[in-house]
Order: sequence, then structure tokens, then C-alpha cells
Amino acid sequence: MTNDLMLLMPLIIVGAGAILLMIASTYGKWTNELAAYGSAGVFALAFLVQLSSCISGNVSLFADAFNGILVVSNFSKAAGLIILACGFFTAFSSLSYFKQNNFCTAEYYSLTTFAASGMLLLTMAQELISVFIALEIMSLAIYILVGYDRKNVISTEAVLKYLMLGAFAGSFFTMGSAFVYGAAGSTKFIKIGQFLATHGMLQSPAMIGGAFFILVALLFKAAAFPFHAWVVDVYDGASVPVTGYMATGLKTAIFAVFANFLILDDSLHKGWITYLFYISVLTMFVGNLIAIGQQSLKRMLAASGIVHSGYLLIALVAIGTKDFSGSVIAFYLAAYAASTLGIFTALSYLGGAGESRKTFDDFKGLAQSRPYSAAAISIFLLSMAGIPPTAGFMGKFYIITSAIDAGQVTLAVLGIVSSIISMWYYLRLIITMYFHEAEEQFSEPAPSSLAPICTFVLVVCVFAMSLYPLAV
Amino acid sequence: MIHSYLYLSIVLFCLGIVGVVSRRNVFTVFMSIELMLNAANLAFVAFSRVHETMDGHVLAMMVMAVAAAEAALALAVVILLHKHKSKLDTNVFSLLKG
Amino acid sequence: MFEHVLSIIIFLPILAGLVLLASPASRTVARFTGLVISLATLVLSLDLYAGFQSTGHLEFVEKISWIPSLGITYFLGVDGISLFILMAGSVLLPLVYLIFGTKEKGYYANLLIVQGAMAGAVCAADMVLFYIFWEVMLLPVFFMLGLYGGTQRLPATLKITLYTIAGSLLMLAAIVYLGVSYHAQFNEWNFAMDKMAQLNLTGRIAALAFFGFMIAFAIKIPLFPFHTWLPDAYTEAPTAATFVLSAVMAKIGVYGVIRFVVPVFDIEFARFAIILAYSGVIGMMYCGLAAITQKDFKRMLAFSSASHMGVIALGVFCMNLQALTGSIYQIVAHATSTGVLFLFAGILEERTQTRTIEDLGGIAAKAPVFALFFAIAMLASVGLPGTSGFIGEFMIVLGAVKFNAVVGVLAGTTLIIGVCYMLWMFQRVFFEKPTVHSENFKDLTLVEGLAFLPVILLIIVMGIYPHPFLSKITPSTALQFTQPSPIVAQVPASNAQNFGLTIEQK
Amino acid sequence: MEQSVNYLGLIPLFPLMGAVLIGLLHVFTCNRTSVPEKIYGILACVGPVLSFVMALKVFVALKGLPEASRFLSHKAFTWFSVGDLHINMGFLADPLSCLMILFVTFIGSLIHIYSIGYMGGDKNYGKFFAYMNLFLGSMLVLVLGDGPLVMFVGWEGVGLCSYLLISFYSEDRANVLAGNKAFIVNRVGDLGFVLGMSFLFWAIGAHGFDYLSLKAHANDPAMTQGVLLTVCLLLFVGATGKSAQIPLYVWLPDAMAGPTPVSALIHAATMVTAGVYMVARFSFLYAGAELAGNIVAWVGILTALLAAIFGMFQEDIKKVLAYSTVSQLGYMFAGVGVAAYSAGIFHVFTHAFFKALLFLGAGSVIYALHHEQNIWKMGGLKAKMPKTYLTMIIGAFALAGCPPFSGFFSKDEILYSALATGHFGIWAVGVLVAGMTAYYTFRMIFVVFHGEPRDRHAYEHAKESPSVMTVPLIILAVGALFAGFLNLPGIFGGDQIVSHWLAPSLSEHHPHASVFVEILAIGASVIAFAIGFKIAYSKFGQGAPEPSYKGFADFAYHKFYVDELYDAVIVQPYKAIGSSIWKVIEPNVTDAPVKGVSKLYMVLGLAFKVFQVGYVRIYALYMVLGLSLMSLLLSQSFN
Repeated sequence: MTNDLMLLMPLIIVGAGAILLMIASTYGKWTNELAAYGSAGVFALAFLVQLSSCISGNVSLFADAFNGILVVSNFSKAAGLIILACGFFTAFSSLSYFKQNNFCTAEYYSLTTFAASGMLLLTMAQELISVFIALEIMSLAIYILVGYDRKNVISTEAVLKYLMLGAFAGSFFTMGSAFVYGAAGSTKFIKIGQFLATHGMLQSPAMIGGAFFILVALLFKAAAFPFHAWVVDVYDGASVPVTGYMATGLKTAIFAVFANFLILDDSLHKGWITYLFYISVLTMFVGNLIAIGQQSLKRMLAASGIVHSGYLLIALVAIGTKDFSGSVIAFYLAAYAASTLGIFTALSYLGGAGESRKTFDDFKGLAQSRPYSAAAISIFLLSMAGIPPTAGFMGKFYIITSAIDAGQVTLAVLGIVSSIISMWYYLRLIITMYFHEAEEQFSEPAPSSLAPICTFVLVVCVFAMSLYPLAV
Repeated sequence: MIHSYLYLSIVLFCLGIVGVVSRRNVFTVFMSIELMLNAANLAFVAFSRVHETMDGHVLAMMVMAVAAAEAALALAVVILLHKHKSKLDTNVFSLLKG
Repeated sequence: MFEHVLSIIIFLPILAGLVLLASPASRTVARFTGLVISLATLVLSLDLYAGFQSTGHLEFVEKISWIPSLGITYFLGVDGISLFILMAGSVLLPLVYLIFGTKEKGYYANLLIVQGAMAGAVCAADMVLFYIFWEVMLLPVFFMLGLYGGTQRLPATLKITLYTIAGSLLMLAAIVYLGVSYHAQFNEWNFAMDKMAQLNLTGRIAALAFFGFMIAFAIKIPLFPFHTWLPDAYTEAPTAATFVLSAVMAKIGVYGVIRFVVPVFDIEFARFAIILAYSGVIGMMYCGLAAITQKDFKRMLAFSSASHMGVIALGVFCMNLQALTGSIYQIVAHATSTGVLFLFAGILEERTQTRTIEDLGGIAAKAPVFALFFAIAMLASVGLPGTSGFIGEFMIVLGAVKFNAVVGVLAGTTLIIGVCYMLWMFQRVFFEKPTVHSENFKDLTLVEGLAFLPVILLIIVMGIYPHPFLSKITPSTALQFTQPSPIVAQVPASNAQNFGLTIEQK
Repeated sequence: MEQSVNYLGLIPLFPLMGAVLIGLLHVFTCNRTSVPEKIYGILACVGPVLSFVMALKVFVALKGLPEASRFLSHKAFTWFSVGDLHINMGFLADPLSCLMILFVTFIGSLIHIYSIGYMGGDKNYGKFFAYMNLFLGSMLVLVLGDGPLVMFVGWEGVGLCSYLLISFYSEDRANVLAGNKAFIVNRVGDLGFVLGMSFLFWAIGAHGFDYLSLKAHANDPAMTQGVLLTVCLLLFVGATGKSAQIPLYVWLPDAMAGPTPVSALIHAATMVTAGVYMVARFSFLYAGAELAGNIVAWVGILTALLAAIFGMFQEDIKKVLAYSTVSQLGYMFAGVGVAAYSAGIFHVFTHAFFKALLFLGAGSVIYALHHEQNIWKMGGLKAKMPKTYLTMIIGAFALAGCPPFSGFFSKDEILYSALATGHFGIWAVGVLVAGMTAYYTFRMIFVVFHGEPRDRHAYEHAKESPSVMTVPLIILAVGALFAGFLNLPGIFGGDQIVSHWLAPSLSEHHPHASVFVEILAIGASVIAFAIGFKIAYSKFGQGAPEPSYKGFADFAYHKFYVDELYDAVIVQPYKAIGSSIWKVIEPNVTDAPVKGVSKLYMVLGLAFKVFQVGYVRIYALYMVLGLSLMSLLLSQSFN
């Protein structure tokens, strides 16, 4: 039992921290800065605990907690690390973001922490309803964060869309879990797995339908085609740090649970593999095509997020055949998270007051006045585009390798093709930053030195991960 | 016997879907979503009857709780929307596009 | 001299370049650093050259495990094939710092990075490592082209970058395919190049992988019809970038073909060799013809470079020892001749402020030394005996004749096509009466003259006494044909049916 | 069989070093201080003279050896060696190359001396001599080189020098264009040479690529008739380029744009005969290929005819001589074509003397008249410049083939061989051409030296050239007069020294025809000469006005519009293709896919913006649609 507690310690820390922050924020003396540092501290602490338990690594691979409702695996640990890191960097980027945008209250940081606790729970959850609850814990917090700028109709619209569609998808999830429960007689993954192992999936229509609905809900959260339409608008409407948080932490959690669900049983995986195949292809290409047309940076990044979901779906298609695939997903998520967070952190202090700079053209000639930031952004972009020697390349390399190893050559080639297409809009930003004359001097000083520091830490991460890919 | 319950829940669920897609009033949309959730609950309960375990009931309770939380948030959003445009037509809120 | 001389040759320039980029160094400091670093690299690679045993296998090997789970290693080494491309880079690049003194900091820094990256691509003996350097190689060019290029630079930049990356990503898929099929056949993960020759690849996917490699390399070389990025890029790029592209980077494409395609995909290669050979020949003629009507001498040189690359590629596709050795020798010759011609073009452009051939004239009278050097480089590029250009070209034509008589005859026309546009340009620019642009043209300064002298001498020495160079190449090229493969077997067949020859097969 | 000596390499080395020396001196001083011409003159003449001395040494050494084994070789170093391909930078002196180097160096030295006077006062004095030395060096490499590839080095080297020297007065575009033409046309020939070498190598080259090894394996089974014919014809293509035969003769007349000594040395005496030398060199191949030999012979004799026709209507003194050169080269090819290699080479030898003589004489005339080259502006110069007149008369008689001048014997030898080997057609045309030769040669002589001066003013200023120019003339005149007796045929009581000397290096068998045939041949050519001379004298003897050409004459005067034809058929289409490629094909065909793809991509990008309508209901609708579609497929797949 103590062992279980040790394993759950990060989750506990984050949850408790969130509650404490919430309470603290009722006191007037508790300023936003303090809140930010507080949440950052919580994340850091949880991260270290998680890391220590990773390094000590003496735990059995599937150490049950709460008799199988939560399961801690290396994969979930890795995902947890990523999520905590995302939370940490988000705290600092928000800090500098709110230097220029003043709609922040101290609760903001407790909400990010709550969301993080939901995500952590999601990575470990091995039981449908707890998945649902974790999902909702996460989502509700995120909903609020998205709409945090109450004065701003844009962000309100964003939260409307997100909430409505999210709830819609959520109801699918519940219906799905109801059917699965009906078929398998339990909502624990282990039991479901046993059921599938004995009966196979095709035997019971309830199982088919249920699994299908659950899949739909997860695909929605993962922003896969055809459930991708909301992403662009919501990312656009939300404030920069929140967008970054959503793009990284949330996605990590979702794909963690997605993977956990798919590897329940081979028959399940086999059953959906064709759908996942087509969905991932469509997701990649649709995402690319949406991204090409965009003028606003955030929308472009949102669309590229869709594309990356497509790549992750490739990994999901190739999953299960090897234990090594789980680490593929984790590594790709880490690489993607590092670069995406990096960009959003940079945007959080370059965006200007009230996010005045949002389109490509607003960043013309950034290299002249802010050479280091421009360099950092270019590195993140190259990493997202998968150009060596960045982490993004390694991630892509692993995914392609696992795909081809699983015999999905076509899928791998299509992934390659889509990343060729994606080069265009990543390069476009680099070209705007470097090869155009500056129209405005990005004169205002960086509101806080923390965000730039975070950016460079992330740059280091991007390179370090590619050089020591065994960290995952 | 069980089937009729299931049919009912499915019908409710589909009604919910249709409502979400067809109606433009935010309230109606959220109500349809609640409808879908309740359809799920019904299914849970029905299945727990089949399996003769209490799990289903417990799960239904939890779903209700979550649904309530969601509904609360939804209401807050509705108020916000009304503040901004004093309308509850979803089509009004289409600034983000393209 | 050192334990890890290759690593030093690779990473010294890269690190120096990055430091320069990060530091607020002045352009003079940057230039000086660049010069020192590149000279240091030159010394190291000369030491390497001296120590090269010409066993035919990889030498100066460095092997460190990197990603054990996939058998990816940090694996470096040079053999007779890579050595000369490496040398070409190290010998030629110091010139740039000596000649162009007034460029930005980034200009020199990027040059350093690209130098290191190219060395890495040539020395890498692990496919993943190769791919990494291959991609890194492009970035500095991208930035140089975009930052310091001509007026039309942006489209050219986008075109070369997207085109090249498209090709290389396809290659990535092929590389992974090789690794996976090695894992499938030998049940261990490995990405080392020399292992791949053991694979026996058949079927549609193997052919696809073959094309994955071929397209990537064909774009880099560039091989007809994948050359369309070249004229714009070469014309708009700053001289140093054009120089790097034409003198070394294009060669790495050919190198790739020799390293990956020939040994690994022997069946597909033997099957498609004739098509590839024709595309090489056609490219040679096509670009050569296009060159004759160019108004802009840089653009003309771009086409001529493409034309020569066609011949070099042909040498690889002919699948016999003479042609292969010839094309490797021609790689160096072309680097020293055309590369230097591009530098001269840069000097012309700087001093006359024009790139239009018609605006110039009578420079031979104004600047005899410049004219002499230019003439020697030009004669080398048209393959006059006694210059480095002839040896390779002759061996390629010789091999082509053996491979297929028709291809041989067509390949021979390079003798004529090359000379047409070159003489035409030389006449307009160096002979006839001086024009307003060229009437007060300054001859090479002492520094420039001394900088070019070694290369010019190299051109002549390599033409008159090539044996020592060839004796370092031949063992490695010979190895390409010793391993059992249908390549050698089916040459006389194709030859006999195309021409009434019966040639005894060794 | 062959004996190795270490000094052959020096022979080409001397002039080459001279070239480098003079060249550097010129390059580094031309824009600052001007070096006195004397220094250049001396430097320039040292190389050729030294190599002449060495040539004599070689001759003596060969003489010392027994008849059959007169081969001196010198392997300087391994040039390159890849697989079967072993090429040594080696030199071979056998009777053939010995003869060649002897007269090449001899005449070369004379012309260098002559040029000291002729080029006096030119601002590129140094450059000129650098090129001349470079040329002589390359020519010697060509002749001495052991193996086709080494020969090719010299072969291309002389081509380069001829290019540089034709476009020597490079301010004038016409000259440069003439140079380009020469180089490019020669390159066309060289293509043949290279391909010929390649086929030869793959057939029998593996045993070694020098003459003796090739000769030893010339009859290997690998050397099928097909290969043999291909090789011979391809090599002959090379020869037509270098030696200005149909269809590649067009460059030689334009080459007269260069300074006159250049025309004398390169475009008359030495370089242009390289083709003949090459065919003789490969006599061991041509001897086996009857058909190739006939083709060579016919091409040669037809060239001779064509050039003679052109020669009869030229007005530029150098053009007349140029066409006579082409014509004589035709004779030589006819000779080697009918397997009378020694006769061909012997004609090369004598021709070198009298043609150099004529050119230098013409040069001295031009020099006297301040670069006036139109014969219709000359006349009556006999009195003004007697030395030139006398020497040129001798040269003219030699060229026209009047006994006992050298030209007679060599030309007669060729015609006799043609007749004796049964090539009546070739013989008949040859005789005809002999008559025409006599006609146009003396047309030139009479118009220039006899009758009344047509241009008073120029005539007044004309005076005999300095002795540095006339002495070489006299020496060459002596050669032109007596060189013929070196190969006196039996019928005149001689024993053909040259033919016997050359025997070891050529694989020819002398035809044994009846004395009657010999008489017939000699008689015919003498009569032809007499007729030609008579017509020339009657028309131009007492000086004549410039005739106005019409009809056929006009056609011939414009050289049958061959240049225009080539321009229209080859040059213009070439340029047109070039420009169409990069103006039309490149953007619209080869680059079209790339452009198209990127276009498509932008369009799709904009298209997909449309789907992001922004109405949340529609997004929900997308979900439902996708959902239902998937479930449809699901039901499909599960039952």
C-alpha cells in the first residue's frame, strides 16, 4: 500500500497543491506572481518525485493501486513527467504573458494545476469511469482556462465551442463505456481485456459499439479527422500559455490513455487498425492543408498540432506489436511537447500587449532585433518539421521505424510525404523572421526574464533529447 | 425485457445528437447533451440489472455528478455569452473561422 | 596525429560556426576565425591524406554505440572514395575567407558549419548519422542563400530547400526500410553502411526504397530532370554558397549513389542502370545546350556545372572500374575547375558590378594573371589533356563505351558541347575590346593570386601526374566490383547486343 | 626489340619549358615594364634549336641500330593505371617519328628566327613566342608520344595553341571567332579520336596501350573486322579534323587570321600533317582494313580536288596558300589511303619545306606592303624584292610538282602508288588536281611579282625584308629544291632512302608494277604540270586586271557557300535549341511538375479554409457525419 502511495505521490502532490493554491488565492496578499511560483513549485516537486521513482525503477511494471483502477507503468510515468514539465513551463510563460495582458487572477494557476492532476490521473486510469472522471477533471479546468479572458468575446466563443463539442464527445464516451460495461460486465481494463481474449471483439455488438464510441471520444480529444474542426478555433481563442498547455499536456494525457486502451487486447487493436490507418492519413493531410492557408501563427500551430496527432496515430497503429512502441509514443510526445511549448513560451513574451502580434507578417525581421529568440523559434520549428539534429527528427525516425517494422510501409511513406508538405509552413515563419526587413522594432523589453530562460532551457532539451534519446 | 431499455436509451441518445446538430439555441444544445448523458445512465443501469451487479448504479451516479458539474460550467458560459451579445444563438458566435 | 581526427575535422568547424553565430563577433573577427579554423582543418586533412593507407576499406574508423536499441552507432571512417571529396572540401574552402573579405558574420559562420556538415556526411559510415549530416548540410546553405543572396533569392531559396528536403525525407524512409529489413533478415538492429551490402533485397518495396535513395541523390547531384532548382539557386546564391554547392555538395550526391545504391541495391541498380545512364547523358547535353545561350555568366556556369555533373553521374552508372574511378577523379577535378570558376565569377561580379556577358570584354589585356588562371580552370573544365579534367572525362567515356556504345558516343559529345559555350564566354569576356565596365578592371591582388595558385597548380599536376591520386582511389573502387553481384556479369551482354564487340571479361 | 633511352623526354621538354618561362615573364611584366624583344627572341629560339640538336642525336642513335630494331623508347613515369588500363607517359622514337621530329624542329627553329623579324614591334611579342614554343612542345609530344593517349595530349595541345594563335589579335572579333571555329571543329574530330581509342582499348588495349603492344596484338581474335573498321574510321574522323579534310576542312582557311609565321608553321608545315602521321602510325591497323583505306583515300583526293577549285579563285594570297595546303593534305591522305604510307609521309616532309617557304615568302611580301594581302593590289614586286621572288619561285615549282623539285618526287610517288595499286579513279583525279595546282600557284606568282604594280603607292614603299627573315627563306628554298632527292625512285637511279628508312615503323608492302606504269605516272603528272603552267602564264604572265567572277567561278569564289551551309544547318539550329531549352522547355516542361504541385497545394490550402466555417453546429455536424460514415463502414466490415 505504501508502495502504491509512493507511486501515486506525484498525483497526490499536484492535487493537494491545486487545492492549496485555490485556498490561498482567496487571500489578498497572495499575488499572481506568488501563485505562479507556487504552482511552478508544485510541478517541480511532483516532477522530481516522479523522476526519482523512475530512476529507482524498482517497481514492478504493473503495480496495481486501488485494485486495478489505477495502474502505474513506465509509460504512464514518462507521460506524467512530460505533463508535469509542461505545467512547470506553462506557469512561467503565463507569468510573463500576464505582464502584458491583465485578466489574470490567482485562481488561474490553481486551475492549471487541477488540469494537471486530471491529466496525471488520465495517464494511470485503467478503468473506464475513472478515465471519464479524469477526463472531466482535466477538461473542466481547461474550459475555464480557455475562457479566462471574460472581457473578450473571442475567448468566450472559444470556450463555447470547446465546451459544447467536448461535452458532446464526453457523452459519447459515457455511452460507449455503458455498452462496454454491458458487454464485458465490468469497466476495468483488465476484465475487458480478459473478455476480449476469450470472446474476441466481433462476438458482441455491444462491445463493438461501445469501443467505437469510446474511440470516437478519444479521437475527438486527440483532434483527429473528422473531429478536428474545433481545434483551430479554440486554440486561436484561448490565451497563448493556455493554448500551449492544451497542445502539449492535454495531448500527452489523451494519447497515453488512448494507447492504454488500445493495447488492452490484440483483437481490439486489430479490429480498429484499418480505421486508425485511414484516420491518421486523413488527419495528417487535412491538418497540413488547413495549416497552409493560415495567416495567424496560433491557428497555424493548431493545425500543425492536428498533423502531429496524425503522426501519433501512426504510432498507435504500429503499437502493441512491440513493447518498444510505447516508448516511441512517449518520446514523440516529449519531443513535440518540448518544441511546441518552446514556441508558445516565446510567443508569450513576444506576442505584445493584448496579443497584438498574431500573424506571420507581424514577426517580419524578428532576427534583426531579437536574434536569440528568432534562433530559438527556428530551432523549435525545425524540430517540429523533423529536421535533424533535433528531438523532432528522432521522434519521427522512431515512429517511421516502428511503422515499417510493423509492416505499415504505406503509412510510413504517407507520413513522410505529409511532413514534406508541412515543411512549407514551418519554413515560412523562418523566412519571415530572417529574410524580410523589420517593419517594427520589437523594442519593448521582455516583461520577465523567466520566459526567455525557459525558452532556452527548452532549446537545450530539444537538442539533448536528440543526442541522448535513451532518456525515455 | 432488457432490450426495450436499451432501445429507449439509444433513442434518447440519438434525439440528443439530433438536438445538438439541429438546434441553435445554446440552452437547447446543452439540454440535448444532458439528454445523451442520461441515455448513457439508463444504459448503465439496465446493464447492471443484466449483470446483477451494483457497479452500473454506482457508475451512473458518478456520471450524474460529473454531468452536474458540466452543467454548472455551461450555465456560466451561457451567462457570459448573454453578456457579450445578449443573444444565445450559436451562429452569432462565429468570429473565429477560416 | 590525433586519435579522433575525423571527429575533429567534422566538429571543429561546426562548433566554431555556432560560437560565432552566438557571439557578437565583428565581421573581421569572424573572417579571421573562419580562415584559421579552415586552415586547421586543411592541415588535419592533409595529415589524414598522408596517413591514408589505401587499403580500400574504411580507415581512421571511430565507432561509438549511440542508440543500442536500434543498433545506431556513431561510426566514422574514410576510404578512397570519401577521402577525395573530403579533401576537395578542406582544400577549397579556405579560399573563400581569403578572397571575400567584406561579408557579414553569419556568412563566414554558416560557411564553417556547412564545411563541417559536409565532412560529416562524407565520413559517416552509419546511415542515420549520414542522414543527419546530410540534412544539417542544407541549413547553412538555406540561410546563406536567403540572407545574402541576390534580388530573386526568396523563390530560389524555397525551391532548393523544399526540393532537397522532399528528396531526403524519401531517403529517410528508404534508410529505415534498410534497417528494418536487416533486422528482419539477421535478427539484429543495425544501420551500418557496410553491413547493408549483405542484404538480399527483392520485390516491389525494395525497388521503392531504391528509388527513395535515387531521387534524393538525383536531386542533390542534380540529375536530369531533377535539376530545375539549380539554375536559380546557383545564380541567386552568394558566391561562396554557389561555390560550396557546386564544388562539394553536389558531389556528395554522387558519393551517396556509390555508397548506398551500388552495393546495396545491386539488382535494381543493374536493372535501371541504363535508364539512369541515359538521364545522365541527356542532362549533360540538355544543360550544355542551355548554357550556350545564357546572358549571365554565373547562370551559364550553373548550367555548365549541371552538365558536368551529368557526366560524373554517368561514370557511376556505367558499372565498370574505369568509369567509376574516373567519376571520382572527375569529382575532384570538377571541384577544382568549376568551383574555382565560380569564385572567379564572384570576383568578376564584385569588380565590374555586372553579371551580363555582353557588358564585359578585353579583360585578358587588363588582367593577364586573372585571365591566365581563368583560362587554366576553363580548360580543365572542358577536359583538355594535361589538366585534371581530361583524365576523369576520358575514363568515364571509356567506361561508357564499354557499358553501352550509344551511351559512350553521346557521352563523348561533352568534348564538343563543353567547349562551345566556354569558348564563347571566354571570347566575349576576356577577348575583344574593353567596355565601360571592364576598362579599369584590377588584376588579382598578390593575396588572391597566392590563394589561387595552389589550386591552379593542383589542376595541372593532377593532369600530368595523376597516378599517386588514382592509386589511392582504385583499391576502394575495385572493392565495389569484387563483391558477388550481377553488375559485372551483365555488362558484356549489354555491350555485345548494342555493338558487334566481344570483349574478354576479367 | 626496343631499346630504352632517357633523353627522349627532353625533346618536347625544352620548348615547353621555354613556353612556361616566356609566358610567366610576359604575364608578370606586360602591364608594367616591357621586356626588350631581344630577350624574348633569344629565349624563344633556344628551345627549338636544342630539341633539333637532340633530334639529330636520336637520328644518329637510330642509325646505329640494326634495321629491324630501330626503336628507342623512354618511359618517363606511369601516367595513370586503373584496372586493365595502364598508361605510361612514354616516348617512342622510331624512324617515322625521328623523321617527323627532325623536320618539325628544323622548320620550327627557322620560323622562330623568322618571327623575330616579322613580329617586331608587336605589343604581345612575348605572348606570341610563348604560344609558339608551347605549340612546338605539344607537336613533339604528339609525334614522340608512345601510344594513342599520349599522342592525344599533344594532339589537343597543338589544337589549343592553334586556337590561341589564330585569335592572337584578339581585339578583332573576327579573329577570335576564327579561333573558336578552329577549336570547335577540331574538337569534333577529337571526339572521333577518343571514341576510336576507347573501342581500340576494349578490344586489345588490356595488354598495354603503347604502339608496339598494340601492333603485336593487332591480329588478336578480339580485333574483329567490325571493331577494326570502327576504330580506323573513328580515328580517321580525328584526322579529318586536325588535317582539314572533308567535311571538317572549313576551319583552315579562316585560320589564316593568325600571324603569317603561324600559318607557315602550324597551318602548313606541321600541325595539319598530324592526321597523316596518325594514319601512318596506325598503319598496322589500316593495313588490315581495306575498306577504311579506300575511304581515307577517296576523302583525301576529293578534298584535294575541292580545295584546288577554291584555290583557283581566291584573291587573298594567304587564302590561296591555305587552300593549296588543304589540297596537298588531300594528296597525302590519298597516299596513306592506298597504303603507300612512306609516300604520304615523304610528301608531308617535302611539303613542310616548300609550303613553309611559300608562306614565309608571302609573309615577307605582306610585311613589305604593310599587311596588304589582296594579290590584286600587288604586282611587279620582282624588282623590289628579288630574294623573296627567287625563293618563292622555287617554292612554287616545288608545290606545282615540276621536276626536279622536291614536290614532284613526293607527289609522283603517291600518284604512282595509286596507279600501281589499281586505284585508277584516284590517280586520274590526282593528275587533274596536279594541273590545277600548277595553275593556281603560278597565277599567284605572276599576279604578285610580274606585270605592272597595281597599287603605285604601296609599291613605292615596298622593300626587301631584313635578312633575319630572308635567310630562313633561302635555307627553306634549298630544302624545297633538294629534299626530293632523298627518296629518288629506282627509275631515276636512286634507291628510295626515306622509304627504306621508314620501313621498320610502317607495315606496308611496296607494289611492284611494270616500268610502263611508272613511266605513265611520271609522264602524266609532268604533262599536267606543263598545261597548268601554260594556262597560268598565258593569262597572268604579263600582268592582268582583276577578273570579275561569274557563273561557276563566282560559285567557287564563294567556296560553294559551304560555310553558309554549315552555319544554317548546324550552328543556328544549335543556338536555337539552346535558347528554346531554357526559354521554353525548362519553365514549361521540366519545371512544370514542380510548379504545378506547389500551385495545387496553395489552392487546396485555401479550399480547406472554407470548411472551417466557424459555426459550432457545423462542427458537430462534421463529427456526426464522420461518425455515421465510420459506423456504416463498421457494419460493412463486420458482416
